[in-house]
Amino acid sequence: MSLASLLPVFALMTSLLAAVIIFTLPERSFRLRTLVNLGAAVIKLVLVGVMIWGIVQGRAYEVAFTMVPGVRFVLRADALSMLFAGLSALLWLLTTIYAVGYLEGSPNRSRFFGFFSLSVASTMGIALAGNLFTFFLFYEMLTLSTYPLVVHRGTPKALRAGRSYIIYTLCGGAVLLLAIAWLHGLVGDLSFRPGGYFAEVEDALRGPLSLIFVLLVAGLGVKAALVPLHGWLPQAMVAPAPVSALLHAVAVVKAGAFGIVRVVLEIYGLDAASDLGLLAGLAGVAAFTIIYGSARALYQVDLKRLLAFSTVSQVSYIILGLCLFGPVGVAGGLVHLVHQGIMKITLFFCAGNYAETLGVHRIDELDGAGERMPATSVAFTLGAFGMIGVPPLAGFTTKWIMGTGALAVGMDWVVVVLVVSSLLNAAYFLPILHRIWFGERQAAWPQERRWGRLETSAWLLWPALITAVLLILAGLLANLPVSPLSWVELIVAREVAL
Amino acid sequence: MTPWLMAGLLFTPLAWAVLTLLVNFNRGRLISWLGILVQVVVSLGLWAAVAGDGGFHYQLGGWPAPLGIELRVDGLAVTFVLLTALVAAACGWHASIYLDPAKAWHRYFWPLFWFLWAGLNGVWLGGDLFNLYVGLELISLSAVGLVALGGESAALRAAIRYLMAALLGSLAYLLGVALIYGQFGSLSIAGVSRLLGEAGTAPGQTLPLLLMLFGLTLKTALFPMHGWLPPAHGIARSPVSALLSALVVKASFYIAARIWLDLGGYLGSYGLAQLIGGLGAIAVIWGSWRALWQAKLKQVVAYSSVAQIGYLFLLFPLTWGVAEPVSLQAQQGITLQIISHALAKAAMFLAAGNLIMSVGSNRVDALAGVSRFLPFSLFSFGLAGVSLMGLPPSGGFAAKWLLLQSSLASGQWWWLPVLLAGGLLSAAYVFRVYRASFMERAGTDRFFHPSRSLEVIPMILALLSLGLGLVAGPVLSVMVLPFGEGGGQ
Amino acid sequence: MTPSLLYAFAGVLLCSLGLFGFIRLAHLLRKLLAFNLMGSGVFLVMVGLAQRDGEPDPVPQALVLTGIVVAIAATALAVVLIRRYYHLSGQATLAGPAATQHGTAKPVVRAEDRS
Amino acid sequence: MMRLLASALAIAVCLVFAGALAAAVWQIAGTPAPVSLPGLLADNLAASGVEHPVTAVLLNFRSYDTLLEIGVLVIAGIAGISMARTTSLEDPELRTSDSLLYALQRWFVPLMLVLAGYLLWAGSDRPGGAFQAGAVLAASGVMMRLGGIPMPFLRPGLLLRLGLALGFTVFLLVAVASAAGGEAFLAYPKAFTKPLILAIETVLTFSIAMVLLALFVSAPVNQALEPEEGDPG
Repeated sequence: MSLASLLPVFALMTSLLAAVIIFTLPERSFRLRTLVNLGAAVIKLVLVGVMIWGIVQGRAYEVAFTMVPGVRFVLRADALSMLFAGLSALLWLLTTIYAVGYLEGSPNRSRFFGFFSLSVASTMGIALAGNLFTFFLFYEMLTLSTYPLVVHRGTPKALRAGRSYIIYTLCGGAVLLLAIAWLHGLVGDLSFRPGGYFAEVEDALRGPLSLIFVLLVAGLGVKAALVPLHGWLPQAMVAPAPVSALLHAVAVVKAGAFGIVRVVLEIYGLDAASDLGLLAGLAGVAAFTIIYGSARALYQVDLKRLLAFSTVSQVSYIILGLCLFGPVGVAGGLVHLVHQGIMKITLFFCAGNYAETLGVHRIDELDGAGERMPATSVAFTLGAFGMIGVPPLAGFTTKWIMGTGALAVGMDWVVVVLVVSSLLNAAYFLPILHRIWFGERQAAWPQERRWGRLETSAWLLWPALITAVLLILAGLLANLPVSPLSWVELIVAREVAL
Repeated sequence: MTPWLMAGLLFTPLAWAVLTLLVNFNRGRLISWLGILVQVVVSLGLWAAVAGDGGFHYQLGGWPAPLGIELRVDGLAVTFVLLTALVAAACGWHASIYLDPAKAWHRYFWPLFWFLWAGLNGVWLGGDLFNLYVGLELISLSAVGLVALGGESAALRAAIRYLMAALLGSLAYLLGVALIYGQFGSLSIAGVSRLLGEAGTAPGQTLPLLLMLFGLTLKTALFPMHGWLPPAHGIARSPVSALLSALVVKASFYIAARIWLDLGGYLGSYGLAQLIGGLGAIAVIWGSWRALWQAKLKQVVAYSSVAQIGYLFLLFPLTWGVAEPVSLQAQQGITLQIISHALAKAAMFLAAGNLIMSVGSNRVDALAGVSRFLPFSLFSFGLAGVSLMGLPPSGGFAAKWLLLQSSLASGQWWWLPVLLAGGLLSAAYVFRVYRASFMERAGTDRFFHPSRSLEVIPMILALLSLGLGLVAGPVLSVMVLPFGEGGGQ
Repeated sequence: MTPSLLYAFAGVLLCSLGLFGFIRLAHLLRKLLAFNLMGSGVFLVMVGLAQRDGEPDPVPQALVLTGIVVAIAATALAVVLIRRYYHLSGQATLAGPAATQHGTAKPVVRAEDRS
Repeated sequence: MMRLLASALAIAVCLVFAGALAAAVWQIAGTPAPVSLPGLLADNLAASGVEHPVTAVLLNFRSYDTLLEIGVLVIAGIAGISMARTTSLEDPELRTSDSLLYALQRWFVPLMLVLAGYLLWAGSDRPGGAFQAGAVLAASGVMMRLGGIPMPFLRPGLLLRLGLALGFTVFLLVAVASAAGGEAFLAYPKAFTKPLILAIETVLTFSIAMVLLALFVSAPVNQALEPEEGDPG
């Protein structure tokens, strides 16, 4: 096979090798570790860029070999996988920068960064997986490599959180394995392909296929935090801020959502899925999750827990978009995969900054944070507005497209859901913004740290600002060929044959 | 060429046993390194030879069966020979550093180690029922000797218990052999199965099969006859535990499987197959459950062996009265399970030994804060754990996948929950150890770094078991090689 | 019903007697004796069954000789273990916990003298 | 009550076992064996180089079994002496000061040695052979022990280990040498089959006696404990 076709492998290897090297590095060699981290991240970004370019040219990169008799290990770069790969590659770079600053001087750093790169490698593998089997392989690898990050602090609280995380995800994995094995037994090794395999289903298979679909969604739904499988997510907030950012914006939650996308679009196919009456149910679950998550977020006092519940709700937009039967809805869902990532990571960066610089964790401690940390607060505000869906930010684009998609297929109730959830978003974000900007500071900050003339460490500040800018651009320039939206339209053109 | 390979395989271990018996521990260490090298080379050579041009029958003393003893050298046998070479080499290497030369009785480790290896090779290649019995005894007695090495009260207690179980098992097996010989006048498995295939002979008895299987499953510690295993494997020195868990229990299972595959079709029954499979299933759940509640690290690993061995017995229901491809799939799955468990469990025991040496206690909760020091051993333990949990890309996962497939294909869906629950439970006890190691606690500075090579060995094994899933295809293709005309898959 | 078949049935009897002893007796030495009884039974079955129609069959005789040696080796080893176990723990059965218990560990020292 | 129940259960198990076994034996006895090994044996006996078929089977046709069997014996010996940690084997428990025993020894020990030699030699043409001879030899050794006659070669030292290994080693060497001579393993060159087998039997006798005796005298007790890993040393 040619060197070009190995690109997916290289993209995977960059972070894998980084992980191996970092594990072997001694704790104190800070410079070298940072160098390896950032170097690998940059290289990966470049590789992904090259692949994206190639795919625009119509090339396809695929590596495959038989792993177990009858099962192939397939790495393939197609338009859809690039959407996720690009997102994770970009955000890995930013999160790494952020994490370097965040963990400065704390113990167990080479362990942390080792597993950090490992989990990014798994995410990459999930993005590039060419069939369900390969997908599952990296899906479980992700579970294992994120556990040490969740329990990183080693406090009883962290260990409890890690325990429930591992129980949820492993049980989900078991269900997923059962479903995949069953599907494999029925129809053999299915590599992802646009339009799926079950355009016409003979009646004998209808029952099993529906059941398998339910199992698949249940297995993936655990990571995607579909209600009622979302229990681990708020607990996992004890993890350090960069980890939460990674878990929410890129790695875990998105892996689940992405898996559902793959299954619906490229295994079952939209038509078959809706024909089996599966999408309606999924849409119901997604809608309920959206409302439920936002409603729970209203009552949180801890900033990160609030963000967690907002994630629960936001991720289901992606799934809801899928269930809109039409290309437009799918486009809305897919583009939200990117937009939500950027917005949510911005919010987490800012939350982390507040916690690191001012020691603020609770919402009611945020009074007057605006004048103490203007840049961070601006970024936070942008992220919040994006979530609410204020034009012209990224979130607005998503919701608009999804709304039109829903109307196009006559599912007006979805629009209601969108509106309600936006109102709820506003209801829990605006009070925070009010505290930040207009709140009066009485007491001193819980534990403040000074960083010279900057409001906080540059390592912490810049990533937040960059993502904030990105989320403006993603909305403003949505119609430029470089925007996520146009990429998604390319995907939809290829996936959902019209 | 092949005769010399066979000689190397069967006789160098015996010769080395004698040599090492005559010298003290340190000299024995040097001699053994050489011997290990020879063994690995020879095993690789034989494996390559069979992979190249198929298996063959080897007549010892030039006397053909049934008069003489005939060895069957086929793909499966050489696969296990190679596995044995790998694991035993690792354990021997580890032991040569791990065991304390100052203790006079450690010199006897080497001869017992070599006799054990000789017995294992004999069993993998054996095709003669009685010869297999002698081989089993060779293995059992040297294993007991290794467990009792040092002769401390608790160790003796475990060793005696082990010995009693082994003796009962081998007698039951021998009784079965006696009946078989009485009926057919032949001792070669292949010969007997040929006779059963012929029309003229009277239908065979089930009792001989029952007796042999009972004896062998007792030696393999199938639930509910597993009581002897955890104490023996838990109390022995770590390299010994590794050998025992990785290889010794597999030997008796291997014989049971061979007998079942050759004679089970004629002498077995659906009920018997399901019964054995059911007991295996219970062993999976029960063993993992007990492992979850052990206070001592090595007891956790030992009980996990009980559970992992339970999987193997799914071979019996999944190969009885099912279509040929399904049966083959099941056999491949079990083979993978044996290999990956051997590698992973050896890695786990060796790593556990290092961890115990590091924190100076064999309790699980004493591991608090170990992960701060980032010892290789903890990683090795974890990676081995991944294989035991059956998570990708480990060999354990490939095995579980094949078993899932064959259970689905044979319509025996009731094994699915066992396979899945077993994986989750093993995850539970492995993560219990992780958890303990991640716990941050003051005063974890009393921590000793074992020498590098001690840490590298389990890592190598763990990585092998982890990567096995990726190369499962080639490995299995050798195992299914037919006799005579080679190559074909 | 040839005499050698009679041997075989005697073997059957010995086997089941030995089995009973092996199951029920707690004292290790008795267990061991029961095991030997069973062993002799097995050997009788082996020889007797093979020679049921009168003429001698040297093969099972040889096998039995081998079996006897193995059995003796095992028995002797068992006796050694049992004796030592008895002297250390004062117990002649496996019932009850092992007698030896120790205090707390001194890891660093141990670790050094190990490596 | 519980014990009664348990024994009742055990009895039931044993009865069932006996019944099933007897039935199986009876049925098997009813049908003739399809393969007649004795016939085959008789045909090849000439080639084996020994007159007595049992010895032929032991040391030629199934010599691999015998090799491993001696191995088992050696293992037992090793495991046994690995228990013995004191260099002095003068275990007072094993001492009897019985004058009659002394008197008997003077007569018995030489007789037993002769008997052992005879058994060994007889092995080639009628029942008997290395193991029986070794057993008798060991028995005489046991008597000497009981009489408190010091046998320094039994101290766990090089001598003892050499003695344990001797027979096995010779057997092994023959096996390998025969291969070097171009034959298959354990296939004795036709010319020296008989002398080789006799030589093997002789050394085996000594080793067997050695092992049994070692197992008898070993396992004297001392309190030197080997702690479990992780427990304090």
